[in-house]
Amino acid sequence: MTLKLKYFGMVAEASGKEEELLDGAFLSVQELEEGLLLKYPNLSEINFKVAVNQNIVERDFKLKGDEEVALLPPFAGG
Amino acid sequence: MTLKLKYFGMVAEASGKEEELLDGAFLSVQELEEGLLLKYPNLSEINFKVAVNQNIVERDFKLKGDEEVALLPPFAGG
Amino acid sequence: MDKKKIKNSLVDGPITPEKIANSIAHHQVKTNIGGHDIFLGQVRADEIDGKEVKAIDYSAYDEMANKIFDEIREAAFEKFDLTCGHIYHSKGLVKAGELCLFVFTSSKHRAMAFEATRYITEEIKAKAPVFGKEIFDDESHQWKVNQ
Amino acid sequence: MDKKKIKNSLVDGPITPEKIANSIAHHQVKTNIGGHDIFLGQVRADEIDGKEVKAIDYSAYDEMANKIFDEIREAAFEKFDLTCGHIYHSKGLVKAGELCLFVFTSSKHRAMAFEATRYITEEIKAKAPVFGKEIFDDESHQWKVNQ
Repeated sequence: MTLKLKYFGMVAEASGKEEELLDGAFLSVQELEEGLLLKYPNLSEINFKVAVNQNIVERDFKLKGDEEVALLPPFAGG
Repeated sequence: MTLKLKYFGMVAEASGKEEELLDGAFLSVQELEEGLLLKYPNLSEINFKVAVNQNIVERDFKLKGDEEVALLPPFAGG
Repeated sequence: MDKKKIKNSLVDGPITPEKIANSIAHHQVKTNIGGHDIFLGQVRADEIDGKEVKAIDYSAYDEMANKIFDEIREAAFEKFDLTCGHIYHSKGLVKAGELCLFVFTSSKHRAMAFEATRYITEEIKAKAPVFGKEIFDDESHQWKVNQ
Repeated sequence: MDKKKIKNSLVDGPITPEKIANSIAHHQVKTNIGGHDIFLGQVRADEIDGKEVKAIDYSAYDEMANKIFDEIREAAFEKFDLTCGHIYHSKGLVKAGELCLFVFTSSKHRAMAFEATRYITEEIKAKAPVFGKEIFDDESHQWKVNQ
């Protein structure tokens, strides 16, 4: 199972990329986040929301493992 | 002393003119109105306001006799 | 007597989309503006007793209308933190679907522009000596009255 | 899964006054409309720590942003009695003084358009995944955060 990760704005700046594919057994958004914080320590300074398949979810949201997961920093539209 | 009278919209339609000069000793807007109602009976069907020198006034407003007096039917701007 | 020059806010015939675009474009040099709110009044083809309004022929007590528009604009600047505020109202024939009123305010922050444009529009409807003859498709007419 | 085609509300670069004029002109055939309210967001040349913002480079999570714009528009149609409702937001570079957001609603009566445009604008600021990199005159940058 492979997650498709998408990074935007200051999150993309912190990760150095706009998207990547990630293999691994992440059972929840919380677990995924912990994995990403190890990989990209700068993420800890950013107040981001997580969208799974384009819907914003809480940290306890269960992942099946094939979703599109986006890390969304504060919005600036308008 | 001569009043300059201005009529608009349905008032102009009732009087058949857009303006006229009127001589006469009208001490108040009330008196002027009574005079005009005799002259133009159709005016009695119209709910109009009176402006003296471009300011809306009450019926007891005192006239000197040389003002510009406008009869303003309901507004329809916008 | 107040002798200051009062701006003419009355426009002959309908207000065109091009006029609105030009007015917007002129504000692009004002880089302290964060939001604009624009209200446009459009003539409706209302059906009344089986007849359809095809146009409104607007008339106004010009000098007083311009004085009232000026007072409304001044009051809006006192009430709200505005960068710019403009009012244009048609005189003469405006067909159904065409625009008869253009209110345009600009501010650093959006809330002020939203409130000012609405305030100005309501004030115009209540206070400006502008009159409208609704002309039906059979050439008969009735006089429009703001609610 | 909802497979309906979602409208693309994202525009490359600034929103031009001509686009706004065209959009207004297209509504002149809808003769049941009595009032339009338009909100325009304009990029401000804010001064921050002695440096001036010269542009905002907007990015977005396109598919989700368009889905959110669509949901906001649908919600506005449910809440308010609207004839039309449109949203356009810039992507890419928008210079100070240029327009980045265009919200346009139309209704038979003005109150609905005023309320809908304001509602849509506030919802976009709160919910649309759009990001803005404020670029200063010395080419440094910071990320804009809506309040």
